[in-house]
Amino acid sequence: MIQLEHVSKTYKRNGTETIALNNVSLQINKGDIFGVIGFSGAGKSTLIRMVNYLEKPTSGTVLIDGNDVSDYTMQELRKTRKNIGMIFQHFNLLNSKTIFHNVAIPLILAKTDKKVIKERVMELLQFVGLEEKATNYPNELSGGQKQRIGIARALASNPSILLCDEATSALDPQTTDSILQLLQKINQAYNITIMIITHEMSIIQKICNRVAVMEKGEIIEEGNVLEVFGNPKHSSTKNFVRTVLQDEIPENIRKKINVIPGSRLFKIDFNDESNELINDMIRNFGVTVNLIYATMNEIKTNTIGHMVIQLIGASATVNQAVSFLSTKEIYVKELAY
Amino acid sequence: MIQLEHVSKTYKRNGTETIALNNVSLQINKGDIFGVIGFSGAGKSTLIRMVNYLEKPTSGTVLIDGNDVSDYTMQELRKTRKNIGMIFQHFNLLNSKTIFHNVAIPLILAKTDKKVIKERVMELLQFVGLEEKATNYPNELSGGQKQRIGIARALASNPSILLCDEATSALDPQTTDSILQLLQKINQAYNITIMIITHEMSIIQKICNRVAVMEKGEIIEEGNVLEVFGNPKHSSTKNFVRTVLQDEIPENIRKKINVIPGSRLFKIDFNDESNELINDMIRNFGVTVNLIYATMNEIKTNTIGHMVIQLIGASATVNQAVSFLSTKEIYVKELAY
Amino acid sequence: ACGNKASSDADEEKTTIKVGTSPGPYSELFIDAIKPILEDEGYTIETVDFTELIQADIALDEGSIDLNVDQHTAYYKNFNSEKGASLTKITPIPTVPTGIFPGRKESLDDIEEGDVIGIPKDPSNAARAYAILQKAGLITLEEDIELVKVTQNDIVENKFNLDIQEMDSAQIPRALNDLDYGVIPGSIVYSSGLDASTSLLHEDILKDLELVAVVDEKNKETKWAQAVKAAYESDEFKAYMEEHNQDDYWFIPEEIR
Amino acid sequence: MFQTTVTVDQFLQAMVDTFYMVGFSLLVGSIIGIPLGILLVITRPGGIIENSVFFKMVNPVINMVRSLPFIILLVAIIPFTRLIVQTSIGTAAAIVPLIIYVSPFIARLVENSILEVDDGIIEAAESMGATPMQTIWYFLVPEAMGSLILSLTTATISLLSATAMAGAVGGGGIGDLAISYGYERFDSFIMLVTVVVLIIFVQVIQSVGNWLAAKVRREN
Amino acid sequence: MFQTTVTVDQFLQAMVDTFYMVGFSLLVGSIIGIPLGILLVITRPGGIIENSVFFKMVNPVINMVRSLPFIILLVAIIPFTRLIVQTSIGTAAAIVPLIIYVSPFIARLVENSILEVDDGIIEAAESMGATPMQTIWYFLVPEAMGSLILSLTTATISLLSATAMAGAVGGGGIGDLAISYGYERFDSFIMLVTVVVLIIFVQVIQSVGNWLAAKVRREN
Ligand SMILES: Nc1ncnc2c1ncn2[C@@H]1O[C@H](COP(=O)(O)OP(=O)(O)OP(=O)(O)O)[C@@H](O)[C@H]1O
Ligand SMILES: Nc1ncnc2c1ncn2[C@@H]1O[C@H](COP(=O)(O)OP(=O)(O)OP(=O)(O)O)[C@@H](O)[C@H]1O
Ligand SMILES: [Mg+2]
Ligand SMILES: [Mg+2]
Repeated sequence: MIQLEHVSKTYKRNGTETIALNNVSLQINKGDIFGVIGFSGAGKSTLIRMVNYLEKPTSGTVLIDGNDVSDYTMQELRKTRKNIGMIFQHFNLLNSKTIFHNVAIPLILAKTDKKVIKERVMELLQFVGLEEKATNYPNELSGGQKQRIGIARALASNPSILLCDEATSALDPQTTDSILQLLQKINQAYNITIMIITHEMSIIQKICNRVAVMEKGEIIEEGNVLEVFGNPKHSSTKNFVRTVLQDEIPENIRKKINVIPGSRLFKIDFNDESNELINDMIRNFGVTVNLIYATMNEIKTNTIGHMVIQLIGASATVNQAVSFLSTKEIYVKELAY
Repeated sequence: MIQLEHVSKTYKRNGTETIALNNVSLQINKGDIFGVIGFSGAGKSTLIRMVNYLEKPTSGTVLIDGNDVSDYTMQELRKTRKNIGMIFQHFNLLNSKTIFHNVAIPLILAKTDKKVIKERVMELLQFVGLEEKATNYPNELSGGQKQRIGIARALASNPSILLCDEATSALDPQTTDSILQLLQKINQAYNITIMIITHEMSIIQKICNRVAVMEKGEIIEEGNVLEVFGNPKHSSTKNFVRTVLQDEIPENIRKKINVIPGSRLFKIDFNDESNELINDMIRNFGVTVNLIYATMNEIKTNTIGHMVIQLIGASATVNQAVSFLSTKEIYVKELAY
Repeated sequence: ACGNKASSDADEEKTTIKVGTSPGPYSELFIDAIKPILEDEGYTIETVDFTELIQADIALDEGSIDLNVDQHTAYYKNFNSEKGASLTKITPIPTVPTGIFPGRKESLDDIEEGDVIGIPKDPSNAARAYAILQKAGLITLEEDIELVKVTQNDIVENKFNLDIQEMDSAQIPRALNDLDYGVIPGSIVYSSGLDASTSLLHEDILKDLELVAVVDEKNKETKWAQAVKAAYESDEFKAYMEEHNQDDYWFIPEEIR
Repeated sequence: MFQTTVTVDQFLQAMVDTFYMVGFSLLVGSIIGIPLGILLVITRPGGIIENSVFFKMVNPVINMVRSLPFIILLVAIIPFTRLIVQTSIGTAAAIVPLIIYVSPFIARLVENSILEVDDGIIEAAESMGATPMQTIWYFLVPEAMGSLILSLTTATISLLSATAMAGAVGGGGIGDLAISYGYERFDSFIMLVTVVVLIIFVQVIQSVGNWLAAKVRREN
Repeated sequence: MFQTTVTVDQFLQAMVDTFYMVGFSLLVGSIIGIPLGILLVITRPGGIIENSVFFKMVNPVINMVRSLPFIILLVAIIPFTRLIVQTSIGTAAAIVPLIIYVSPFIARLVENSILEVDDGIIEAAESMGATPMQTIWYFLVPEAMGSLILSLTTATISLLSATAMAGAVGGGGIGDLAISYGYERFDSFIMLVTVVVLIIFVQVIQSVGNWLAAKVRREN
């Protein structure tokens, strides 16, 4: 379990201060896949570096499994860190060493048997699809390949906490998916805690169970992924949700809507419960329903989405249809053309 | 205009060869926003580095505005490069210099007047939202902030060609959007040619007019964005399209479908033309239409999408409805449950 | 021998004498005893410090300095022949003899096969050292050898198979603990504060190894050069030596006695 | 103990001479050595203005000069020294060999510092169409600055130590005082004083160097 | 021209002495200097085992040793030399001051090389819970290797040049031959031969250093 309590971090230089973290409190439970999302410069990297104490908080407390990290001796801190894998935003690979060696290094540090190292490293390289690069050096790899080596290295020593600082930002979606699946697999198999920093909603959506949204050094929203994204409160959160869930009608679709006099436009929830809505309205109220726009998305194992429909008919029938929608306990909002 | 003709690039070390580019031919016209997409390690960075000749092709020709770059003297090459802005995948900022100086450097090299530099740099920093970091140094910036500095630097000297190697990979979607809008604006205002490497389909979708899909050092598909993504031929291309256009019914939606005996499942195009389809089928054929899944997306100014509907009714009526769809010249495909 | 700045017509008027000085008693003697005499006669004495005798001779040859009082005849003659210079002596001057000093061994009678003996490595002092070793009957040098050119290779017989260590002369007093004997030039004996009377054997100063005041050939007859010569021969200087040489530390050549 | 034959004037003169020799040779040595070191980097195989003729000519010359014991160097170049400063003795004459001694030394240290600059920076310069001079001035030198300062510090201290040998040509200076009075005349008092002064000098040089380097690296 | 008073045996002995002095002092000097340089980096303010007591103690000592002209150093440590090698004369006695001369020099060069290692690498080491020893051995040293090799090359050449002064205590060697026969006894033939030999030595040392550094940097 990872707990941050009132953690702040301020950088000072020449008298000017940058507040990178401002009184952040957070709890990540064992086995969580915890996502942190936020705009560039929000303080995500700073936050994750608090966890393995690469950066000391200016104030506040970091607790790992209930122990205050600032009380640790260097030796205890090292022991704790051996249990925390980290994938760096900028990879931080050893340019002087082969890919094999780069992945092996946490095992070498732990004085693992050579044969075991070899097996483990080759297995990891296979996972990230780079076994044929084992004898190459980092500067002979593409950006995404380097990142994958960073991932393999962080996993090498089977850590019980994994910190990922934009671990897939340089990867194509397919490779990203396979990495995410791998993370999910080890999360389930070994109950390891994973903290993922990203600005890709799709990653949160795919594997995180909990999420924190950061802005200007603060956590502005936090909780269960579905809760936070199903019902975003802050405009930043909404902006992120919008990236996977086109919240508004795309501009050029809106332009092409056939504005029929007397017709009305509604935005309604679109989920497993609403499959039959259109059919029912047409059937029951004799109203004409045009489907203008629809989108649907999975967040973890839940589906959220919405659609925009145009109701055409006598004003009374349309009203009836709308009040029918209301009884369905789904979200309905009338839109202007 | 940029032309690559039969360009190959092979890296040799200790006798082993890595073919990073394999006989690639490509033409990018003036004013194009040309996207290059492909898996990690496909050869995208290598390709873009051919254009400003940071890397010499092992064989083949690179032509800029019709001139073979290999015929250039160093001086001519430098002159050409001054006209080509480049955003590096790994930023390559000067750690010893302030942010201001980093952005100013192309102007300093061009011996621009100090006052002009100051104005231009502050304008660019404002564009990328980092004017308050002008006196900071690169190692005091977050990953995304560094990337934005790289972008500002590449734009500083108003180049007529802009090469972007994953220029927004470290940025959140909102910042990415504002950068893309900026690129689009300067593309339109100055008719500059932009080459964008990315593995985010959404970027291609938002601003590119042409696209090349790379795989294993080769261009496997190339052309107008709508053509390539509207009708992807290679499986890699399809995979990329799938990332923005959930092509198949998400697993958990599929699981929850209420399998009504006798009902049939169809996947159909969903675009501006199909707004009234559901309504028409229900009205005209008395069939029940449940909307199971729908997604819609913009590619540049066009909309493509699809929906999955469940048709319930007597087998004859369902058949009638299906044949009605066929007359609409839209794509229809029956799905198994 | 080119690029001579001192123009000859000015020589007659020359009242400033530039002396190249080196560590050791000869320059000090000049400054303590000769300089006041010359100054009384209206000369101004300027000194330039050298740690390397060769450099002082080079400077003398090129005319950067006028006078040197830190070498013997054999040395400057060798310099002349090697460098094509034309240095010449104007007068012999008091000389401190080299001696064999006790190291781990108290007496030359204790000498044994393989004993280690330290001698100066610079040729000017090495010449004296080989001469004194020959005088002590420890080695035999080739006959007719030009003393200043003697090296280890000119030893035809080394009776006790002595291990002769050539080293910095200033290093020898400091290394006596690790040497059985040390051959130490008078100048170093003087500087290091060794008691000269503890010497086991004094050199017989050969004519060619007497220290001399040296100038460029063409200046030999100038007024100032003659003034220097006269100063060394003066009664005033004799009186000075009388006073300062009570323990016979200095060997005073016949010419100026 | 406190008796010495060295006068206060002599001592002050030695200080002045040392400052003069170190300062001047460092200045000229840097003017020669820094560009030379940079040239070694950029003309080497794979460098930005690869020039194997230059590289293969200059590299051995530097080695040659570096290989000569200082006193031999000093003698070997006397004709050259005289050509430059009209004399082969005195402080001025000592400066010529000191420069020749320190320049290639600086060149080697600079070469090592510049070689550590990240390839990406050089690529950035290339991509902007920077001329070789601009690449050096706006990219390589600033990025290597911290290391360059420490290299120059090291060179300055070696130079100070080498000025002690300047006494051979009557160059004077504190180091020479230490050798010709402290060592050769067994004057322990002046030995002590000069050594203390030298230690202070070096301490100051190194501290200034460290401070500047840390400042450039923004560690303080 | 070709006549000389130096015998072939003497010459060969000088070669052997030089090899012995350079080799041994380099070996021991590296054993002392490399760890010292690394310690200077890791104990400095902000270093991985920040230790201002150690840093503030050792830094001035290094400066102190670096400030002494070689001959003074040699004299100053005679008691120590005798303690170590039982004698104050001969090649063995020369090695002690050579080691003391070169160790802090190596330490400074190593310090400069190690300081150039990217902070990100040190962070990676920290994040893996590497001990300070592991950080040095598995991260800092390999990443700085190219630069370290060039630094040691520079130190070796300075050392070779310093052995010329070993003659002061009867240390012998090629450099001493050059000085005491070539220079002091005007033996131009031996001067030429020794200088050529020294140049070849330096050339070989530098070439091997460059080659190794390039190999480590994978430039060849
Ligand atoms: N210097 C080099 N030596 C050997 N192989 C190299 C070198 N540079 C690149 N490669 C190889 O060439 C291939 C293409 O690399 P490139 O950097 O162009 O990929 P990319 O498409 O940009 O990938 P990414 O999206 O991960 O950045 C990769 O397999 C890479 O390992
Ligand atoms: N060493 C430093 N000195 C001064 N300011 C710093 C330093 N490191 C980070 N900052 C500032 O702290 C803020 C948070 O940085 P951080 O790296 O945590 O952002 P981030 O959320 O990871 O952003 P990104 O998504 O762009 O990587 C930024 O405004 C950054 O400029
Ligand atoms: Mg970050
Ligand atoms: Mg790439």
